[in-house]
Amino acid sequence: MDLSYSDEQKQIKEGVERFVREQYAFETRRKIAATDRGWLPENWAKFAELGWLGMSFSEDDGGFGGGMVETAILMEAFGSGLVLEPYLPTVILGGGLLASGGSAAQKEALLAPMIGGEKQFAVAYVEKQSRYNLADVAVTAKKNGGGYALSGHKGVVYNAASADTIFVTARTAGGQRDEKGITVFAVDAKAKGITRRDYPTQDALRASEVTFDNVSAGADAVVGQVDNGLALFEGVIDRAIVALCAEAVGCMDALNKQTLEYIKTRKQFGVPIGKFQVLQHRMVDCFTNAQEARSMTLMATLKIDDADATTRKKAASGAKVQIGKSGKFVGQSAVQMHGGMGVTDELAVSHYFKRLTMIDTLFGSPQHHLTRYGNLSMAA
Amino acid sequence: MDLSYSDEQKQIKEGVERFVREQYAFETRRKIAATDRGWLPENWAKFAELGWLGMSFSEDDGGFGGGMVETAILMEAFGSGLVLEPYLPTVILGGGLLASGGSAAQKEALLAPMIGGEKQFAVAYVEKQSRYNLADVAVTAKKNGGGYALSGHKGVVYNAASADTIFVTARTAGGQRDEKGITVFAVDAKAKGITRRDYPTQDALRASEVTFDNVSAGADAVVGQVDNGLALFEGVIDRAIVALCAEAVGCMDALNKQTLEYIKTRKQFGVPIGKFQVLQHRMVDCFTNAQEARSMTLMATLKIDDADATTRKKAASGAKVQIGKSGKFVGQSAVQMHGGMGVTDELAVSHYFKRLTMIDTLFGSPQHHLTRYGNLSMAA
Amino acid sequence: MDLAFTPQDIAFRDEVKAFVKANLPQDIADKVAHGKHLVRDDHMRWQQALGRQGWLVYTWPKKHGGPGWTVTQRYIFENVCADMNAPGIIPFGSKMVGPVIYTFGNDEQKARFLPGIRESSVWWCQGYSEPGSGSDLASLRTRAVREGDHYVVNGSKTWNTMGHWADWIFCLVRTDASAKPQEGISFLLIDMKTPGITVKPIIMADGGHEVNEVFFDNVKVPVENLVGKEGEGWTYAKFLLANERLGIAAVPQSKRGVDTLKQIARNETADGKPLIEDQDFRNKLADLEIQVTALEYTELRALSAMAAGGAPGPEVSFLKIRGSEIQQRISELAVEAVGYYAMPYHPALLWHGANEEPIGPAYAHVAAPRYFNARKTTIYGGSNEIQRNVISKMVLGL
Amino acid sequence: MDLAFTPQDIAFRDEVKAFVKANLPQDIADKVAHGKHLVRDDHMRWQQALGRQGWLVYTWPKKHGGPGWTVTQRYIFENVCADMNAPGIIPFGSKMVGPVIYTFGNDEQKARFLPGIRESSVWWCQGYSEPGSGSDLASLRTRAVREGDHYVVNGSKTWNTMGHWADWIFCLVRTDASAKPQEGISFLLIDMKTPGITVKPIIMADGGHEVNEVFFDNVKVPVENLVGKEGEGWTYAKFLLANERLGIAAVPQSKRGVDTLKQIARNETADGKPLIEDQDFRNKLADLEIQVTALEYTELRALSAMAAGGAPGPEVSFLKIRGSEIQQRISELAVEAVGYYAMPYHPALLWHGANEEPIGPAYAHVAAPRYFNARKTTIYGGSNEIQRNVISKMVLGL
Repeated sequence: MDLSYSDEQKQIKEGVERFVREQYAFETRRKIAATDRGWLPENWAKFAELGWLGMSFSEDDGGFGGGMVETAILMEAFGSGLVLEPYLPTVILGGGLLASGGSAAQKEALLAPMIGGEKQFAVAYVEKQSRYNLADVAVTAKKNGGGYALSGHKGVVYNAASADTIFVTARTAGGQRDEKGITVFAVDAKAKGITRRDYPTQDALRASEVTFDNVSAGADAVVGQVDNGLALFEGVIDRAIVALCAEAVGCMDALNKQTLEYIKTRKQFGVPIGKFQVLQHRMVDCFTNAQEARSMTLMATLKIDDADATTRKKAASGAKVQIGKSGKFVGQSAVQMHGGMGVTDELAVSHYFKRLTMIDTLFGSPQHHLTRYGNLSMAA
Repeated sequence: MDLSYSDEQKQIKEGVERFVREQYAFETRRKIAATDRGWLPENWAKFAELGWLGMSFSEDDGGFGGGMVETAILMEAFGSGLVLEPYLPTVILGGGLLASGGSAAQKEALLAPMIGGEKQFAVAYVEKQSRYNLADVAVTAKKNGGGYALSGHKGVVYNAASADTIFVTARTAGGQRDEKGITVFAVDAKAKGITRRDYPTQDALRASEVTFDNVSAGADAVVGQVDNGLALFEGVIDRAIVALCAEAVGCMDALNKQTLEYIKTRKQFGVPIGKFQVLQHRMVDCFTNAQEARSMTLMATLKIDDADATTRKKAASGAKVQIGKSGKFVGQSAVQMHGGMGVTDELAVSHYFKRLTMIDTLFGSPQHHLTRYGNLSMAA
Repeated sequence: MDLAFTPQDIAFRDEVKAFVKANLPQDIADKVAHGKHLVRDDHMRWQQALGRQGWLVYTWPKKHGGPGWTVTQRYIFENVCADMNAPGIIPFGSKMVGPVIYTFGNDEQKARFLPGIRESSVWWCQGYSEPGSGSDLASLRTRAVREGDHYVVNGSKTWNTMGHWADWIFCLVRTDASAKPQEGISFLLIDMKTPGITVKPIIMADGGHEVNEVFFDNVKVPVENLVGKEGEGWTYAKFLLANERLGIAAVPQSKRGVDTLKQIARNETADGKPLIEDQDFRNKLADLEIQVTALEYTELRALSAMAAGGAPGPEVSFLKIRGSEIQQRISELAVEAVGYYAMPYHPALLWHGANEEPIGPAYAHVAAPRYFNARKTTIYGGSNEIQRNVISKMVLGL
Repeated sequence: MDLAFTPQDIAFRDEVKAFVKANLPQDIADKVAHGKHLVRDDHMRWQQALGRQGWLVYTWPKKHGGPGWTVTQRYIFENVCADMNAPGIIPFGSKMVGPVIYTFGNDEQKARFLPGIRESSVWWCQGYSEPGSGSDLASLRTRAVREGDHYVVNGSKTWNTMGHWADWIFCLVRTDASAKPQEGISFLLIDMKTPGITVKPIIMADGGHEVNEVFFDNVKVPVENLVGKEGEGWTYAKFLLANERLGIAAVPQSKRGVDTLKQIARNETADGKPLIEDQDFRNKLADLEIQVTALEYTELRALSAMAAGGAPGPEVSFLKIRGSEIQQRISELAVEAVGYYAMPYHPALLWHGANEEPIGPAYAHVAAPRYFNARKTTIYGGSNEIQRNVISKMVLGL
């Protein structure tokens, strides 16, 4: 049992923290968010150059053989600076699907150039009725000659406007919520029949509503096995949850740092408000919450590759529950302790709060994951 | 809309508060709890003499025509002094069953002498498996000539050892959790076939495990209608819940008073601990909780006789949820703010805490009533 | 003790319902029902309708042109208005400066200002907080220096709500720099058109513009605009804040909020069932509804005590605490209810009433902005920490 | 970074398991499993078995007779013992006074006292708190006056745990009344058989006797029983409290507590189904299990930092805060789980191990007493309010 970083990991940590420090000052981020894309190609090129895009992929897949620990190091730093570049949809989700389910040909055609920084991905799985049930899939993929025709609507697809390839969960068999009969497809984002409605999200990212109208996809577009895509997809989402938790830990630490600084300097009634015991104890609870979030994220980081599927799922859901609880407490407390300034667009605090709020929902609410954890843990 | 007490009600309030002040000093209560019975016949005689036993019964039934407002006044005062006399099982439960379901003969034989102070009651409805489901009744009452034979086990029957009559819910038809097929019987506590195991409870009251072995009950022992006893019984329990909430409000106010006094006088680090902002705010939240408990109890007191059954049930369950939440916060906070002394048997605070803890469970936990309230309130 | 309304109360409720039905423009009711933001004209149309009826200043005594309603009538009026999706009354005139003027102002001021407040022909705003003052109101630094028959005002105010729509502002200013913080403060009425006043928007976390900073650069204010005595503004300010705290529980709004949540939960699905049938979410709704009920009956108890002749004491502070916590909880559960569709940010629809198809259900895109915005409710009007300090000192004697 | 145990760790774990299996008397394991109270002899039998193995003082370095285990080995040892229902080690000797003696005591004291602690032939208790001192330890008033080769001790100590079973007590006493509160305090070792010592039981809310008041009436203590320097007792006290805080998280005990809760929830029924299938209760269990996991990994991070050479810093205070809150939550959920059968109070069974049939399920009658008793965990060892003050000052610099 060893919970310390290796020298290589320490170097990665220093590198990404330097990037955030130098390239992601809050006002810089505001400008990046206001660009058409909502993120900077120069930054993405740097990610590729520094090897961050291939960090967690095996050497065989053209990566650098890192794992979730390295991914968590990057994501935590991204969270601390509210980095806007689409690492999560492109590398963690799209790249993850290819790494765990892609054919040699798909890896060569899509994963390699993604690692090189030439390709962007989006993953379409949310539907208006589906909430957090990954098996609730109404989008259909009908056999069509040698291939398939996809039809239906997917919602809140992050990075769709910038994506070259969109990964879609579609129903090839079974009823709307059957676990069997779901297939993952990789379709060209420019394919005929795809229409998008793009919009910014509350936390300054970009997403789209994507409609598929008889979009044809060849048999070679299937990622993993036909009808058995759910396990693959759920596994990738569970890994993405751990990465997201690491991002949230970065957000919380940054927020606590800002709040602590604020209550040390902000004066009322002639003294810094940090002298008031009620705020002191609340600040202590903020730190405790962030520590617990970090501990659960560490646990999930180290267990997400466990041989036992139940252990992996429990790890992801347990961490998501903790991140939700801690993120809400830290975020709401930061705003409250900042007083009026905390509810303005001017300070960074409200932007961290908004990101933590969206993280709370992304990949399933804490309530959803508490139920999932409970069902996994209490089964006789 | 008028939320003020009438002059008569004010007099009742002063009377019962005087009784508690003069007869229920904490050390006196300790002595009363240590007696064989666990309560004082002299006190009971005084209850009768002061008209408290007949307070909430109609003049036709030999009472004084009061209602839930008067009952709440008494129960709140009893709560403030942790009064041990069995008012709840005898008057509220037993008397309540007779008032709303009893025949003229039963009222004459049982209710009248109870009001006179000559009869004590107990109500047996809890079973080992039933938890809070009043319809989960395994005790059977089999037709037996003109009457019935009762068999089975009832648990945690308050006041059974002192009772002259035990009211029992038994199954006369249907399956174990069917709402139909439950009948309420009034049986002589000394009847052949009844065996008891008596014990004190955590909060210094007395209860018993009661086993019925072919206990014969005549047809005239049926309270209300055969097979349709559940509605009658549930209605009485709902009224008892409101009375219990009033008792809890009395407990909370007494506890807050003691805690406030303690933190004003107890010194640490050279100052009264009530000067520490964290304790000040916690004390404020204790008072807020007690105020909310009082408000919900008032609401339930005024709605428990509403013409609409759903309104009545929601009122009782809503109040029970609030009392649970407030009682736990006030009780735990009182112990915490008293520090080490709060966890000793020596001070009254732990005894109030124990009573509030038992109240939390009695007639159904807050969780049980939250679910009940939700089902009543959210039905489309 | 009785919850039932008297026949007179019931007749009154019907009268109010009929009035709202006849006088509340449908387009405004729709905006309120869908949580859309109102523009100045929306507020004015409704408030002027109330003004013509003499109901806008419904908390005022008869002798100052109010209806002189009983506590029960006020309660009925507020609930009917909320139930029928009437906009909340902007408090700065009718609930804040109005009572100050008729309580502490002179006859000339009453004659000059009260009619415009009663009719809502004049829009008032508040000049209390200053950059850096926060909950420590008495630390204000805006100076008013007497020069002949004018005060010359210099300084700035912040968290000024809807000042960009206002005709007049009431301000706390320091007229004696040498006095102790709470002394030397005066209460001035200032025409927003006076030269030297500039209004700078503050953008909130939800992207909206509802508050401002107001800058005063040598603004000349006639001495007759001073309310009461010079140096006693703090007394009037506390009087005003006490009135503010009472309404701030916002019980009728929270009751409507819970109903809206139930509607959303009936529309949303989880695993193919309506969300309202989900045990966990149902528990949360039930718990919230019980919290609102507890608050309502707490307020009723306070009102009934007031009806019996008491004034709103410091205990009303906890109505503010719980009321604001509940408003936040409602907004939080709405975000939970709409799931992924809380994420799209739709400013055109949210702020500019653009005629676009919303992304996701119409109720979804407002959920997160309202949650972000509702964080202010535990901060403004004296943060909840301050409110707890007040109760601790004034009620508990700690 | 790796959670996996090394082959050596696994071999060690098997060795510990084998030892506990062979040396933990079954009757003791049963009592622990059913939450019954242990008598002095139960503790002694187990601790002396550990002592013979050299494991009782498992946190001690080799040179003082400890096993010199790694942080990982300690973790394994504690978890195996808890899993196998071994009683917790009474900390006063092995975890409190022992380290003080080998760190600050002289060679004579080490030779005289450490063997009895290692073998558990001597039962130690603690004389820290005093009536009225509470969390303000430095305000202690028990005096020790030097007279020739003795100190004469007068005063009283409270919250003295299991002193009625103890052979020796370590005390903080005031040897210089003129000095500042935290100075003039000394650390004395006192034989409980010394004339002038009386032990008075304090009955707890659950009816049990576990703590006492200890009175000192002209108790003569040889000067050689002074540890370290006169007047420096406060330094030793803080050293001791820091060690105390670390173990106080009680993670292995809480993990066992959650398992027990699950068993109860499988036994109990609600509407004919096992309680563990009740959505609401299952949520609460899941939430609790996640809290325990978060605490466990937080402690592992602290231990791994210590292994890398760090000492337990003030941040361990929050292990105490969360650990105690979790222990309380476990006891609270047990009460909720057993429903009505939390009500019967059964002292004969609870305290005197009477051979009676319990009322209701065997696990039920202990639930409420444990809940009442567990309230102490956020109070003793420095209340959680004090712990938060410490973190605020030492960690956050507020």
